[in-house]
Amino acid sequence: MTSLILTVRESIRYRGRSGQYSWLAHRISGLAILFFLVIHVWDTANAHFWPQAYAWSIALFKNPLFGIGEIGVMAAVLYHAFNGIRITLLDFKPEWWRHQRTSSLITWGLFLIIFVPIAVLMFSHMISHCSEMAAAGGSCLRIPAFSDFAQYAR
Amino acid sequence: MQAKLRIRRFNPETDKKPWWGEYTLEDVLRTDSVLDLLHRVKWEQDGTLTLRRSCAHGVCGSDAMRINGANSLACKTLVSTLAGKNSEMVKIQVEPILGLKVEKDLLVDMEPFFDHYRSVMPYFINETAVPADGRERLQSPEDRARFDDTTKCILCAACTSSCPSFWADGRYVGPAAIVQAHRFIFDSRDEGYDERLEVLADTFGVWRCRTIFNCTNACPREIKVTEAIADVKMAITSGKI
Amino acid sequence: MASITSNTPGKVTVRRVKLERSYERYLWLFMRLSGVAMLILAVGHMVIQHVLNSSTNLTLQFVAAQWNNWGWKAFDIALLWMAIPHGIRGLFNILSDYVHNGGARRVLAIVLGLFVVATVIWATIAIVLFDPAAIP
Amino acid sequence: MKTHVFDAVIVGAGGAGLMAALYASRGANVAVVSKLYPTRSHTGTAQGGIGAALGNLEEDHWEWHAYDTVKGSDYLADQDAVDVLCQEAIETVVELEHMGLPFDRLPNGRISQRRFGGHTNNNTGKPVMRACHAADRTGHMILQTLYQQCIKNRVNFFDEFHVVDLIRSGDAVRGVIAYEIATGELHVFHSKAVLFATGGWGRCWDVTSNAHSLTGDGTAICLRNGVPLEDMEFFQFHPTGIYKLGILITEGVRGEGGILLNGKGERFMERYAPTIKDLASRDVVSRAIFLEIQAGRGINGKNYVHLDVTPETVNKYLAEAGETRRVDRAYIESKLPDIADFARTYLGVDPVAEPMPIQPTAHYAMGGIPTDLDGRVILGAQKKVLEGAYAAGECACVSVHGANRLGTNSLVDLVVFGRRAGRHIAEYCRGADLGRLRTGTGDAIYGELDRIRNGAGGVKPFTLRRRMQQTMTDNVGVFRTEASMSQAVEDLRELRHEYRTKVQIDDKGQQYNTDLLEAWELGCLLELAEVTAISACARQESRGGHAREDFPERDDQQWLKHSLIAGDAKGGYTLEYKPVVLGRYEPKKRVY
Ligand SMILES: Cc1cc2nc3c(=O)[nH]c(=O)nc-3n(C[C@H](O)[C@H](O)[C@H](O)COP(=O)(O)OP(=O)(O)OC[C@H]3O[C@@H](n4cnc5c(N)ncnc54)[C@H](O)[C@@H]3O)c2cc1C
Ligand code: HEM
Ligand code: SF4
Ligand code: F3S
Ligand code: FES
Repeated sequence: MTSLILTVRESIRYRGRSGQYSWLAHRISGLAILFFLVIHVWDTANAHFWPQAYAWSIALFKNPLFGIGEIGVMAAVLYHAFNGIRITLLDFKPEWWRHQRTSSLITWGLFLIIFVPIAVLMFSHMISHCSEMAAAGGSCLRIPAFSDFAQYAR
Repeated sequence: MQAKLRIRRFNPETDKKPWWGEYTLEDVLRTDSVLDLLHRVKWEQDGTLTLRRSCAHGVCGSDAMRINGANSLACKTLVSTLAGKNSEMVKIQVEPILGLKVEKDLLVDMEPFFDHYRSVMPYFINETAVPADGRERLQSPEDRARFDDTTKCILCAACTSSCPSFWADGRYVGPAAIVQAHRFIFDSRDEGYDERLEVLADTFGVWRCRTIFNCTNACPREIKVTEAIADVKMAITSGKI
Repeated sequence: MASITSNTPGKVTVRRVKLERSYERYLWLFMRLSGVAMLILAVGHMVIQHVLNSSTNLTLQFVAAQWNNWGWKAFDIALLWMAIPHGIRGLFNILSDYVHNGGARRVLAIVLGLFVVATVIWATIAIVLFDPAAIP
Repeated sequence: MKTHVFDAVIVGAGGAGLMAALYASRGANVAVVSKLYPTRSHTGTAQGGIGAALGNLEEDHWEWHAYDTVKGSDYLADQDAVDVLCQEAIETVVELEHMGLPFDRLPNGRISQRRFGGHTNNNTGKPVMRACHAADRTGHMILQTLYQQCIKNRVNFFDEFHVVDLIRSGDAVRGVIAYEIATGELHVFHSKAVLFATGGWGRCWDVTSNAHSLTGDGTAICLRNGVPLEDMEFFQFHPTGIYKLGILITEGVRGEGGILLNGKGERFMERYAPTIKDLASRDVVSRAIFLEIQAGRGINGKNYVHLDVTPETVNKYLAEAGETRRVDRAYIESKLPDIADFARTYLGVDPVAEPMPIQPTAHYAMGGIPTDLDGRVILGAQKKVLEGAYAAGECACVSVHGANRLGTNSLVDLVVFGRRAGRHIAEYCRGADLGRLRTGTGDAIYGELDRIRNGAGGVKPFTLRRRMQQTMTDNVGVFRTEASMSQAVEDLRELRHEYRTKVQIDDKGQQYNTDLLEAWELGCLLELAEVTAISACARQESRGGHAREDFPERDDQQWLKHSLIAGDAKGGYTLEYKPVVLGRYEPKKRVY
């Protein structure tokens, strides 16, 4: 436990360079994806085992709160993927160590270039969904009632 | 110019907890090293300040510490690199290195570090007979060049104590021990590579390295530490050295 | 034991080593290889499902349409088999940085291992047995 | 007090101590006691190389090496010892290679060698390639390799134990007393044999290439225990230390073509050593620099000159000398990586673009604890062996360096005589008995440390040290006179008195009390400074590193002899002399 506190505090306090921050971001993004993925997998399995629940959950996930989370997971996957490739390359090509800084910058740059338009697009999907709901007299913020999905029960 | 030092202090005989000591020095030169300033504090103001030092020019490895947030040797860090271009004042914060128990002020327990060093069998192993003519074993300059970089290590621990993996778990052998192992593994005359690689392929060996690069950036001898670690990872993965 | 394969003067000596097979080494390799594979699978999945299609339009019928195709089923199974072990191994790595007690670590390994097996089997069954015809 | 029992105790873990430990531990139960972690020892800073007539590149013989050494010593070296040194240098260097030392290699796979000041082909007088090297960190590799071998052979180490006294009983020794830095406890190491390998005492001077830890402890302890010290007046000033800091710039820089320039931009060494110019022996070059500065020809009238290794300058003088060889930036960088790093770090000067400001720096103690060829400590002019006591390395005086040491010869000295001493210890311990300790052993040193800890005179050790360094630099430096040295003797007597009566330290604790130990070390420095000044004052001639303005010539009639200085009962010092061991090489005038 003390080592956890030490590491978390000093990973922020220690004046490391690009590699340290890339590592922090890699770790946090990995955990975030895993958190999402586990829910997602068990939930999607319901499409077979319990369609009613699945239908309810996808309706729930249309809520903008989940929408924002989804954009976050997108960010995490993109960053984690690019940085994972960077780490793999540096491990397999030891002599590329000298590009430590450049490679981190490239990873962040690539991430931003790809993520920003995607985020805008995803955000606009969310807005248009909400305005459609509003036009139909509902609200995208409403949490769907489980009973609405009874027709899928086997 | 003026220097304001903030030094992490701890005396096991009188203090329960570490504290910050603040010291002001006048007439500091840009060419002074942090070790010079620490000496001035010790000699002129407070003799209880405790640290290790010896050579004063970056080759004995005694005085690795954390200066303004990152590890380096006090004797090799000059005021000029810490002060603003034209500023008349410099602020310097000095702390002991991380991940090893603080014994007193800036001095830490180095035994765990040397234990890791010893665990990789840091000595030449070659049981075949020496040349019958009583002369040296031969080695090509190309073979000699392969491990040149890692022979420079002065065991200062700046790398190991900058590594987040080591902070998290002190059982990780750490970059310094891997650098020392590298020096022998890639020496064409040495025959102990199986055993050494076996140690490094274990749970607390090279796999604990997450390619963070703090070690490379901290090394005062400018050893390409992460490259050496990756060399070892590749040797284990490919079975070729 | 090892053998020297070349000793030409002026050339770099290359030697071969045979090491005991430590699972650490294979898992390390697996993290990287599955990572490379997932660059296509996971990023592809994210882009297709969450950008080209939006989850704001997602319906059960859409899922049914996709899983009507064995190609998509295979894609998702491949991703599942990579991502869960990769992610859980990653989690175990992180946890074992801070859990130093050998016993606790072993318990964690078992629990997380069982979780991987359960999740992968459960979700694979779901994908394989999913019957699009059952969805109205 | 904790007591440990060993066959032998080695004090100091530099090159000499570790080599001795390796050999001694083959036949005896040995403890190595060092105030620093072994790898922090100053041997690790040695740059240039280790001399041995391997002849890997060109013809060479150990006899040539011996002649160069004797000539370099200004004929004060004992020639039987020099023969041993140069003969055994060859097998010792090969042995180091067998221990894994990564020497630089030649294309044919053999150990690479380079030129160094004073090492010549005796037929032609031209420089010969004799210095075996591992880049410009030869000492580092020697220290690392020996430490590694000690680990392999499971030598017992007591790291960060500070030896503070020798246990002597009549004509034999019984061990040492050490202060455990971590706890402040005194430990008795009870043994049959003791070897001192504690290195030099350059910290007596203000500008020095020596580490802060080089305070001559072992030598001072021997002096206090009635061992007369040999040739203390001979201390080497290396010509090229970084201005003000004293950090060493190896002779190799001049070996690669670097040139010394004064304030007028003149290559002044042409006037002092017309044939080999900048590559003359160290004492000669240091004196030349000093004279230039004295004549107001330092840079901007200040007390330093320039060492210029920029390609333009080097090539200019190469062309002038009619050589075809030319150098460029990359060449200098590859030959002198660490030097380039030092210059950039500490001077902010890029040595391939600008000249480096340099001045002579206190570097090496030729004198020290007198020993025979097996490292046994010998007392006085009768050379009576002190049973069980040994010394090796810089703190010892065999004497192979005489009045001036040649570059690369110290490293040879460490390993050759470290090895011989180690061997002899193993043998001696087999035959000797462990003597009995007297009751009250260690009381005296306990009292002394207590006195320092509780001193209340209000004088900080640092001020005394600074005054000592100042007077030694001003008065017992490169050039000396009767007046200057008498002044030093007087100053040092006063300082020693203040040290006894007024010193006060801040740290009264037990654990890691470096304040206390620094003050104790100051005591050693003060004594060594004083005996250096007294010995120097007495020698009325100029020889090697001892250059007097009032006696500018060497005087073989009267002074071809070693000095021995010992403490007397009244707290003063007395001098006596013993003859030099001559051999093949007759003293003649020394010209470079
Ligand atoms: C910058 C520099 C460059 C040099 N370059 C060369 C070169 O190129 N070639 C060459 O031949 N020579 C060179 N020399 C000289 C040579 O390096 C030294 O003379 C030699 O290394 C001394 O070795 P040593 O084993 O006697 O002592 P050191 O290596 O100085 O070791 C002294 C040991 O004694 C221990 N010690 C001291 N006091 C105590 C105590 N009270 N209690 C316990 N332990 C104690 C210390 O911890 C240390 O382990 C150079 C010297 C310097 C300063
Ligand atoms: C998309 C492509 C991916 C790539 C290229 C990739 C790559 C990597 C690599 C190389 C590592 C090892 C880091 C190390 O050992 O130092 C890693 C760790 C990790 N990955 Fe991934 N990964 C990807 C996707 C995922 C996914 C989908 C998840 C979630 C399930 C995930 C979760 C993790 C976690 C939790 C870690 C541990 C992080 C750490 O130890 O700090 N990764 N990843
Ligand atoms: S690799 Fe560098 S930082 Fe690490 S111990 Fe060696 S010299 Fe110090
Ligand atoms: S900082 Fe640590 S994680 Fe690896 S690259 Fe260096 S050892
Ligand atoms: S004092 Fe030797 S490295 Fe700093």
